[in-house]
Amino acid sequence: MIDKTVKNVQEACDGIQDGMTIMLGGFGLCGIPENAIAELVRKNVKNLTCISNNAGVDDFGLGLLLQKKQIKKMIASYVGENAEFERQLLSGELEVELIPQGTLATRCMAAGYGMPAIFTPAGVGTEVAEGKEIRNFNGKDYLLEYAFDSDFAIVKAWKGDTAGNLIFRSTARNFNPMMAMAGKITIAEVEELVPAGELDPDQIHTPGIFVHRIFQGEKYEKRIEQRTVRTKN
Amino acid sequence: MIDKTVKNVQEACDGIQDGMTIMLGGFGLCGIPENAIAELVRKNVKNLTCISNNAGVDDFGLGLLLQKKQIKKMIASYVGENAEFERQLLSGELEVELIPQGTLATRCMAAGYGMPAIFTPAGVGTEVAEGKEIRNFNGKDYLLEYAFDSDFAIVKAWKGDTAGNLIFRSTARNFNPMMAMAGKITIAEVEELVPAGELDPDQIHTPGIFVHRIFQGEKYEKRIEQRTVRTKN
Amino acid sequence: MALSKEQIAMRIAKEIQNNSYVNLGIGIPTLVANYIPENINVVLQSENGLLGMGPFPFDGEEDADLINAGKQTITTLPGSVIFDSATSFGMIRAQKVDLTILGAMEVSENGDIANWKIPGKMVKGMGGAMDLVASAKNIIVAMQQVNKHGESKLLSSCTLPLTGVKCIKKIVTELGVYEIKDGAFHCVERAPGISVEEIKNATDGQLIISDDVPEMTF
Amino acid sequence: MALSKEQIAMRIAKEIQNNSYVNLGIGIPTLVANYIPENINVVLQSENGLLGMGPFPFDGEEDADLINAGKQTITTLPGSVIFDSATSFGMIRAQKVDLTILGAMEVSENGDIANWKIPGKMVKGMGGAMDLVASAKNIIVAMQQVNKHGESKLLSSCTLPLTGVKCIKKIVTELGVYEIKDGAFHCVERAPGISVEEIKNATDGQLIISDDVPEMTF
Repeated sequence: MIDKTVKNVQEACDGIQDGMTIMLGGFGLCGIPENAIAELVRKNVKNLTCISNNAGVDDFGLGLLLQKKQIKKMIASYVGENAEFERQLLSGELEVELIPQGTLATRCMAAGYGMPAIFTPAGVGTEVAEGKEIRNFNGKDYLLEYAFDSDFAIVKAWKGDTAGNLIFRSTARNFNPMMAMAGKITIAEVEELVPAGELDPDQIHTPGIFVHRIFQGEKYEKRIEQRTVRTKN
Repeated sequence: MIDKTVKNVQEACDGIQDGMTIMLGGFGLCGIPENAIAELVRKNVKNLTCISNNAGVDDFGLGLLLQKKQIKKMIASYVGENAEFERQLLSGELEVELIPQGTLATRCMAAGYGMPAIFTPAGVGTEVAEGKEIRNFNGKDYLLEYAFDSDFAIVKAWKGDTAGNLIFRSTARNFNPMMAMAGKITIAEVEELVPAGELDPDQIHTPGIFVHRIFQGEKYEKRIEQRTVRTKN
Repeated sequence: MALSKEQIAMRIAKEIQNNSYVNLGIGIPTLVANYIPENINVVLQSENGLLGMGPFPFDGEEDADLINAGKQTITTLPGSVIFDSATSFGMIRAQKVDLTILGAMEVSENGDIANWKIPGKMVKGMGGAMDLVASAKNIIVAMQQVNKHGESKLLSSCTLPLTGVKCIKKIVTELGVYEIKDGAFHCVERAPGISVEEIKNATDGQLIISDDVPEMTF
Repeated sequence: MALSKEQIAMRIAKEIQNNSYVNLGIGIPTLVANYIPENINVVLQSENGLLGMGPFPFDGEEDADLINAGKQTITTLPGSVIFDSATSFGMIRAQKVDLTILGAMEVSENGDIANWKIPGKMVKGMGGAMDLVASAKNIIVAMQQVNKHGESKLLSSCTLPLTGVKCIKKIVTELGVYEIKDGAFHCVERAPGISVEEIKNATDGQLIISDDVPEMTF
């Protein structure tokens, strides 16, 4: 097997530079690459274009990069819950491209599957369709949407092995598998890194061929955005 | 959960009629729905269009349907190893459409993902491209290929639960997950059917929403097409 | 009297078929889950990647890795399955989800819906709403029929940026139940105590209503 | 002397880079696996859905569920991973596989390849070959340079139905090693004891060869 391990988050993020386009896995604060985000803050790379479903909250997730004004453009489907984001957007410091969530997921998937474009009905007849090619199949209109082109994809998995194979846990899976497939260089951080051979080949979500660098994160805060509970009666 | 179990293979195959288009999972004889194929033979439905990567061997797999001349048209990527197939083809009794294996897989996937068509470079400049739309993206030509439209998809999994969730074993996975997603009605036969809740939600390959009928096969012969071994020294 | 949000949810719950897969949006739609009859088998889809959404966890048992599309901590049920977001929207596009229930700011008489953007206000994004409305076989909208300025939100055409076109088939508001067909809102039920006149006053688009439209029952 | 099939495989094995993912076709390419140096990390991809193909199983340990693209019983290795066929061809199309080695009936001087169909004969199908040649970053063809009638299979243009166009970069035959560029076969090595004259006679398409082309070493 090919050993994809790097010794730490610094080595994992080597080569990420100002002005690059980076995909980051996660849905809300669930399944986000916490350690790599912290390293991007430390490196202070600027003018990033970030492709991620959400933009974090003020003091966590991508919000940390926003605080330091490292993000030039955000490509996301939902960006609420973030006052600093709103301030930068309204002041014109930050550019935002909002795209439907399924389109976001599928444009990542297209990149990973070597498909230059896909067709989706999402957004037909809305401002999302402006300037886009529309095509009718079997009586229904679809938009032509292009595969994402990103310099790095940064994903977070639960377990990974030294060959780069990844397993996700629960809904922390979300966008991570597609982004892992889509990066020119894919960085995976995992809660537990095990030797190749410890994971069941049938139970791996992301084949290691898609992962270029893997490391075990130092710690995971796993902040909860909406703590909703019921009480035992 | 919605209970997808049917009591036997007869009930599972109910409604399959002459002239229908049926997808069948498997690669060679690996991961084929043995029990459903036997039932199709017993029902003696005719003039079927079968979408499957291969056409079985003379006395097993889809070869059993060929023996009884139940297949009108075969859509496959590789159809060797079958003398009766060759005879019917040369005599004009059987129609064959050969398509690249990745195109076959991806046209199934497109159907399952609600995408009417996909782009692939496979077959550009060859007779596979004849009559097809060619489109250039970033300097490379791609063919537009349409999602498959099938009446039934019949797949074989290792384990399944009553909610229709499926887990495949080893390379018997192959085309089964995409076909499971692609069928208007999807029939899954499994080696072991367990109650909903016994499978780990993180380790299911095919979500039950795609599966309409599930049953435990009576027996599995699992014939090996090319037995290759080495000897212990 | 106009329905409360809970009553709107309760009325919508009656629309849910046995053995169906349902996607519930944020807001009133989320409340619908509380009123699904016990004898009805419903599997809730959460578009971030879960089929078989269970209730909120017990206090202290929250799992940060297990949330719904509203980012709330939730639980799974026996038979639940997790998948990635591409598969999730794949099943939505392929119409495997039987019913989508979502909120709206405006709906037009031809079934257009606007629910994601108010020009001049901070835009949070469409999330999965555009994918859902573009593909769902059956969509029910849960909404207030009249805004806080007393203006109808059932319009001849939407004034806000659209989320989807010609996709809404049924609406349940605080005043009534409407089916959309042939370019009109067909009022099929009125809220208890609400008059035909009140409904007419609260509907801006083409309305079809008979004087003896039945009162809804719960 | 012309190379044996084993020697062709042996020579191709030298082309394999450390830490690479390789797809081996049926025939001579399959033999390449036997000659990969021990100090080289290579992961073999089998397009039916496996990365990390291991050797044949020991007698009695065959698993009908574990086969390669040639339908042979095989084994996995530590770090192996199984996936479905769509993912498999996804990684092929996305050029994650570094090298593809496959057989051919004909190759043309501009890199076209024909290896799936002989008109008038039973056609078995292209399997995954068209997908592989259309997408692979790097393709090496293993083939006999001359057919049984003594005719060259390195042609100015293919006579058989094509598998892919302008995709082949390197060919290893029983007579030599050829790089394809600028519309010609550039002979970069000759088999031990094979003369430049013999290579010229066995090449139909445009050939670039120097009189002192080196003999290959193993």
